[in-house]
Amino acid sequence: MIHLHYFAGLKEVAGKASEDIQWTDGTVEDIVKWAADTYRAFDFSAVQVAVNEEYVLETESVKPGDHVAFIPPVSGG
Amino acid sequence: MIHLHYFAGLKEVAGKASEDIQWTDGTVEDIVKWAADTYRAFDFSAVQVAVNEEYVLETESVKPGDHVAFIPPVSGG
Amino acid sequence: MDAQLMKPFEVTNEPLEPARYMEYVTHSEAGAVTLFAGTVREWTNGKRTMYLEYEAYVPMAEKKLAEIGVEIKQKWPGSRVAIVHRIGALSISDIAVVIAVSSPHRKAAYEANEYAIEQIKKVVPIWKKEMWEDGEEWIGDQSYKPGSE
Amino acid sequence: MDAQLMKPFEVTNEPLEPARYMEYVTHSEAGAVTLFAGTVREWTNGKRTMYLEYEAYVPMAEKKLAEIGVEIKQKWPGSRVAIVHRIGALSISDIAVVIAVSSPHRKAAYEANEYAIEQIKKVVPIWKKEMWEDGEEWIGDQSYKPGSE
Repeated sequence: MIHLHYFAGLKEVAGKASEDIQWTDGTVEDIVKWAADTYRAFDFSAVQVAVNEEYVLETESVKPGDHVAFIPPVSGG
Repeated sequence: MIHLHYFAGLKEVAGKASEDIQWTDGTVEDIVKWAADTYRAFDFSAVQVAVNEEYVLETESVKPGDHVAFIPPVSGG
Repeated sequence: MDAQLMKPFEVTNEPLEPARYMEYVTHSEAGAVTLFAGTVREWTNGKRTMYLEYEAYVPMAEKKLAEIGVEIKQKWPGSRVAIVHRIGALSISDIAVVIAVSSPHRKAAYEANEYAIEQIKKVVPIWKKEMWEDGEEWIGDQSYKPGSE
Repeated sequence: MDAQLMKPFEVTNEPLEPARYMEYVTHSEAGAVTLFAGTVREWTNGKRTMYLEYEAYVPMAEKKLAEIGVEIKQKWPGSRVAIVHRIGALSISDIAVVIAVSSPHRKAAYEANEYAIEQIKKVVPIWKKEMWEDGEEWIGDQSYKPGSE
């Protein structure tokens, strides 16, 4: 199982701020694919992913228990 | 008569913050000469002059009633 | 101010008090303190903002703010830094972000402060939603991918 | 704060309260507020400062501060500015000068603020005397003649 975190527009499309999904093995790219299939109304093209609160590349592997956050372009300040 | 204003090191050399001197006609240059003769312990080479609270050139004329301030290099901030 | 209660890198729902952060960074070796406050502006390109809604990935955002603080201390030795960002609903003129930097000399205090806001706008997971008169919109710089440097 | 009591360009013997000037420049069209505080540093080039003594040609200094404010509004449209300088005896960490600038966008707020302190150091008739452990000295940039631009 992994923990997914949604923010801003994606949170609105998903209708939730987080959810847990079953996961045994795979990369960040696989999870983004899953999310894009699940939340088709959201454009993932500019989204970065953070695993356990650090930005990672799409090739990074994700292990059960990880926190995976989808980070749309930020706009703080 | 004109009103002279002294600051910082010049005030210490003159032993006063201001004084009035008799004056009928002349330029800023004349007054600087008078001050340099009067307060020989002070180096006037880097001093600017303000007449009535505005920086002026040495060629500016000074009229009775004017306020003449000797402005050593400033160091505010 | 009780220094114990002070978190120098924080994301909070509470209104920000700039003076606290100025005091926090001021010390005997500082000759210059710069403070930046990002405030909610009413008009942008002819559109009227009613209010803003800020959201953050709080634990990661606080970590990233602290990382910016570490970078600044490395790039501008002798600096002290506090960076705080407010989230939730903000009205016109409310302060969204406060950056306080002290440094022995002024040039560093200006540069480090500006560096902080630029980094915030690039890498800190905080999002702003503009609530216009006629709609709403999540704002994001679509041209920049955080972490892609 | 009572705006009536607020002089945005002032030379004063009283301690400076930065928050007052931030509030003064903040308004609904501002998206960024920058504040600079020049503070008394204890050590300079290995010499220890006990305290500082500031002196000003007050009426001319206030006039020059106001002129800097006018220049800023011309160079960075939409800015609001307050610049105040304290005189008298200042202890370590006391604030000697406060510059507050608001602007629609942040770049202008930083630039205008830095412009103000640079102009102060060139043309505003204020002088600083360093009181060291072993003596005292009036500080002045001997290389620059105010008014010679």
